[in-house]
Amino acid sequence: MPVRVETFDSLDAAASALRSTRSARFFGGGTLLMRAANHGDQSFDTLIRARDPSFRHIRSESEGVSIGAGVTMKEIIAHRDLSFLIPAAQAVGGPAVRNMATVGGNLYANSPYGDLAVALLVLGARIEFVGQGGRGVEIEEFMRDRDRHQGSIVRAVVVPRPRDPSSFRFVKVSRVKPKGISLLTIATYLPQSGGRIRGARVAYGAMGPRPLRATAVERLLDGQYLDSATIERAAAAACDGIEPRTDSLASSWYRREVVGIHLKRLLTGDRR
Amino acid sequence: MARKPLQFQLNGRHQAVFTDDGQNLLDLLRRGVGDLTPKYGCGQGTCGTCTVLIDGEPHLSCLTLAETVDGRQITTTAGLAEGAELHPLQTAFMDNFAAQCGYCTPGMLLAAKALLDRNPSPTREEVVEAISGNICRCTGYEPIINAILDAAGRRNQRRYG
Amino acid sequence: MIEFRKEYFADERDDNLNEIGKPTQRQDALGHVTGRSPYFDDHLFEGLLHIRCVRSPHDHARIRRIDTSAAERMPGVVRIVLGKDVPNNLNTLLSLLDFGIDDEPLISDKKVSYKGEPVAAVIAESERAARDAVAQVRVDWEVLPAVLDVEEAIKPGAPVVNDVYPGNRFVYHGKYDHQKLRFGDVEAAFRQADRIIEGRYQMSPIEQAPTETCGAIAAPETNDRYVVYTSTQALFFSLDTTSKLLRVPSNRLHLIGGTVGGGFGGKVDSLHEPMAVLGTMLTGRPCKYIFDRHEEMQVGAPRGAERWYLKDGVMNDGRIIARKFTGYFDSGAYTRLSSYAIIKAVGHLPGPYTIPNVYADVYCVFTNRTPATAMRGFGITGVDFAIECHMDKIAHELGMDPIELRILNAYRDGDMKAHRRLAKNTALIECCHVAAEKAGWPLSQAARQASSLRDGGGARAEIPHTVTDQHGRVEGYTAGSYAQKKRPSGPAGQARGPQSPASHPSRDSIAVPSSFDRAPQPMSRPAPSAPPASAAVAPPPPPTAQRPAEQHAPEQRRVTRFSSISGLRRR
Amino acid sequence: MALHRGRGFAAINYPIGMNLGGDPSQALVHSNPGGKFMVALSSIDLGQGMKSVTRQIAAETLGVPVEDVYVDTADSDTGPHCMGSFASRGTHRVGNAVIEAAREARAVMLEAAAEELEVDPGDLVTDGQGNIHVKGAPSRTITTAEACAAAQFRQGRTVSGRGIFLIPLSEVDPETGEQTPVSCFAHAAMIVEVEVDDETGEVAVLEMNSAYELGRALNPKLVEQQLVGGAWMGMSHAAWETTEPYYPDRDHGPIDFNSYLMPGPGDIAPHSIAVLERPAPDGPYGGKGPGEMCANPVLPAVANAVFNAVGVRIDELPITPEKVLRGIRANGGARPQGRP
Repeated sequence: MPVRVETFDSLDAAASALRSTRSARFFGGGTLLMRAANHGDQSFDTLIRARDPSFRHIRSESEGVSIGAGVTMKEIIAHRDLSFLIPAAQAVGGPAVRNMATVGGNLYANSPYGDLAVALLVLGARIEFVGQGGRGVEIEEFMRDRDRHQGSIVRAVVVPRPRDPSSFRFVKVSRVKPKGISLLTIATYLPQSGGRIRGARVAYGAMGPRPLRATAVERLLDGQYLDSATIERAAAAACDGIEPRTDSLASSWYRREVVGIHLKRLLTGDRR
Repeated sequence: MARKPLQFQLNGRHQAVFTDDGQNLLDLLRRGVGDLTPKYGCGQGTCGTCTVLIDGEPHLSCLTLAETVDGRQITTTAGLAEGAELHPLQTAFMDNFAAQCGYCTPGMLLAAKALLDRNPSPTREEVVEAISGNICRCTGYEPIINAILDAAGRRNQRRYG
Repeated sequence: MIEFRKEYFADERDDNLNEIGKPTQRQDALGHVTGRSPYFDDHLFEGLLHIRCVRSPHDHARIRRIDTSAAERMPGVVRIVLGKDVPNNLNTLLSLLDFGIDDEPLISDKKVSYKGEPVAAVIAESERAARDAVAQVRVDWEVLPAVLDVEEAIKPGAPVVNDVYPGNRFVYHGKYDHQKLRFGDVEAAFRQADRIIEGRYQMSPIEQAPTETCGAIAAPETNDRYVVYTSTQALFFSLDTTSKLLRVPSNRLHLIGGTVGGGFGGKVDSLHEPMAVLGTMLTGRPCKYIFDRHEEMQVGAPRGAERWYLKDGVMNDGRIIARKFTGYFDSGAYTRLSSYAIIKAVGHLPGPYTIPNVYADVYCVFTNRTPATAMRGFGITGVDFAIECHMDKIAHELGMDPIELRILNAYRDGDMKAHRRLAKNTALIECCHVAAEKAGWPLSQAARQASSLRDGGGARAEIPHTVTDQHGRVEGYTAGSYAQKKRPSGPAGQARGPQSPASHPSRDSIAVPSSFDRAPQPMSRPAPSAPPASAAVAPPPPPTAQRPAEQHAPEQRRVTRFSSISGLRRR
Repeated sequence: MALHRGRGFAAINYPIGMNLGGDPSQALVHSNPGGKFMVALSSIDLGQGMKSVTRQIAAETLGVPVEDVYVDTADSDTGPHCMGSFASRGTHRVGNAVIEAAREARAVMLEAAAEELEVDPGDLVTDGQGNIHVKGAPSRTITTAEACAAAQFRQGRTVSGRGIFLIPLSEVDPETGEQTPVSCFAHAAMIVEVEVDDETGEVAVLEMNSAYELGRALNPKLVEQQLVGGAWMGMSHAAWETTEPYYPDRDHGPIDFNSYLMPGPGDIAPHSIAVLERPAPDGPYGGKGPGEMCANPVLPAVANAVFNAVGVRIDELPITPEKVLRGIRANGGARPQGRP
């Protein structure tokens, strides 16, 4: 049966329609859902859209920048308050995809997609849902059981600004230049005080089914000076507690072998 | 199946058509409007042969819900030439033998136009980035990159000379 | 950047022509840059129907039952097509050339032998409606054990992939389970060699990946014919295959193509034309059948994988005196074009080198994967990878420069090749010279002085005494040919002597009739006579006993045979 | 960690056309009364330039400017039989068929001109600019347009020609494999320079230097298109592409252009090409066919370059970072072989 499309002026109306319609999906930029529809995905027969302007805002708030879930990668790259996210947004697809792919869609993308979400994960973004008051949920909680949120619409993502932009680093390793899907993606947020790392956050993309935190690496980095010895220890533990995925790009073995190398290169600023 | 009225500008011409529910823009342009210049390559957003410009920016028409272009400006390869006069990119693609089977060419031309309209004198790296979402299986890309740099040169000559 | 080195072979060319050699613009360039070149899908039809296939999720399974009742009730569904609806539901492409036995259904109805094999087709008002209905077709599968490795597939007791070839091997000449190449005596030469160097090489399966996927649109034409717009690479293969599968006289088919969005081999044996015409026959309406990209990647026939074992007998001075190949082409579930790729490969061995003793056994093996077909470099790319990696290995083990090793062993005008024809018009050595010069790769004076025009022929033109064998003999097949079709061919091998067991080559030395009917070679120049080998780089004198080359005079062709490389029937 | 450079060499030859059931192609050529020619084929242009190369061949043979000729491909009602566009047979087989058809049409055109000029057809030559004149007497001239018009309206001749080129089937001996596989061979030699990362196994192609012998280059720009694009595809087959990354295991087969890997525009390496032209005795104006063989030398050259760089033999394609890294680990580290 052909896919029905319902368009609403407000996100709240869209949210209630999404709740009340069986086998409906919320339509953002289309890079995931139109592909699925073109392929005849039988798991949904209704697409729900919202024209709500708030869906596309980029607004500075006390705790960070609030990015509407309908904001595209292109819009992130173009916005002066979001320059720290450019490496991650730029890593998504080619120019046409970046004009279409949205923040909200990236949160729901499965590996090897979802590069921006890896950055949002280390920066400790907060996910706000339509029609749900309060502070929403922390991004790792969202990532942990994302399917539970299939029925709700992400309104916005609030991203804390890194105190020192240089404390945020991002790299996407691909087989194809300049653009290919992720073999693995690494984002690190290592704020320092008194020269020591405080509150280290490290996240990977394409290592598991969705972006994940490298907690073993974080523990090793926390409270340390970012010197070569620390980096070596972190690189050695890069895959502790993680069972990397195997896909058409690389095996689990290869990802395990090289993730530490790429983490080390990212932390030492060795970008080749 | 619900059919929705839809109006937009296609290559400067006003279009008023009906779109089927859930129809993608590629299908609407080809079967609904009869503009056959955007090509189907994958329906997945991974090849770029269906690239069109929406308000001047490259989009994948196979992943664009047709009804979302209501009121917008769409450019396809059919709109590149002004009458009989080819766009400098088209001339450069010919002079550089940048097309073999020709199937990726319309998408390449539009990806390149979007770049040159915003950045008249791109570096080679910027050209490479601009076509990074477009697959070519025949040429090895080199002649395409050269053609785009060549076209940029001509446009500058035309502007200053 | 590109340069044309006109100084090479200048005396063999007249460069003063009017149009030839000019950098003329392509006739189709304007159409390409304006997006107006008409590919098959750029033809619009009112009331076009869309065909989508129900495909096997299993590598190997028997079809117990297909339930289409739910699918038939779906909105927009016009017709569901099963194997029984195909007038002549068994074919192999090269049967058009009397090469091979029909072994592949258009729509399978008994069993499937690869993941993605079609078992039903839905014809619907829209592509989406067809996809939705495909999802509603219920197939009751009996999953069978599958075999995916070529060497596993030919072991006794392996699952039978293709019932026409129970040994999971194509049958050549109605006689052998592989194609042989025999030239000289490799085993004797191995005993004379200073070293034996062996290797195993694996060519991966590769998708042609044209940006335009395979497809065709068929429509009723006036005069009770069918017009077909197609992306085929071989218009008459497609026309004749459609005619055969659908039992439609070929003059009722009007195929139009010729402007294609890349092919690279993947559109030589497409089955889109018969499927689209069948849809039109059954519905009376225009029908389009096109692969989506997912199908193009995993269901469309790729370049098949190849596995090659090489064993070389090498002298310490770099001369290669014997080369033995064992090759396995992974044909997937059906024959398609792999059987022919092996003929082409065997004619290519041992590569562009003059080696006095060459032996090859090459197998076309059936496995439970997507049938393989042609791709750019078909039959050659894989074995060239093996040969040239092996040459590098030899140079390394001898401590010799890899380019000089090639030049030393390179074939030259007048040399006898392993397929028993004289080499002419060769230029390998000159290519080595120029490539080395461009890359600043130093070569010895001796290597630089070598030439494709010198030091060939003479002893190198002779055919060595050749050892043959009967191993790999199969029963139950008879070679046929276009010429013999009219009368039934006799049982296989009746006139043949006793067969040796299929394990080891028999050592008896059969004198081989050394001339088969060969193609006339228009404008061919006489092979240069062989001056004494220059002191520079002495090409290898063949070490084994010789038989005179005179026996090579072209023989009067027998009755013209459309094909008899291995036109064969299952008895 | 270190980056290691290495150079690898490969040399190949390639059979032009095929030996299968006989290998024929046909062509039809005719002119309109204005002396403009049409070539009708059922052959296919896949992008390799079939329409363009046969157009030049027809113009050369007819003795008219290329603008006076157009080629129509692949209509089974109007185009005579052709096996198809594969096996590097297009230029060679179809080109020869076009020559035969164009010769026949040219002969009628010259007979018509001779009748108008009242001379012997054998004394006439074409200048390739649209004129026919008496050998040695350029003043006694007639345009091809006038000759074709006269043929049509005064003399009742058809300025047309039929051509077929057939390489008959060569028997293959079951016992020895004796056969005449094809009628001519193209050649190539290539040196590839790579850089290998010994921590990740990543291979970057830095430079390619090649020499291709293709028979006569009928159109140098079309030859360049094939060689540049073909070498890219060779790189791709060497180090990127496969439908079954874990062959013979069928899992994780790519389904799109994201998971089916090919070098992107940022991966391409400078490629310096030299073309040698040893005309094929039976080729159309000595042409062979560069379309397929151009990719072949790259695969082994890359593999050999990787060995030269780090001492790892990759004998299973594609040469992935994983295979290279496993090889380096098995050797206990990179073993550079030294610059040849």
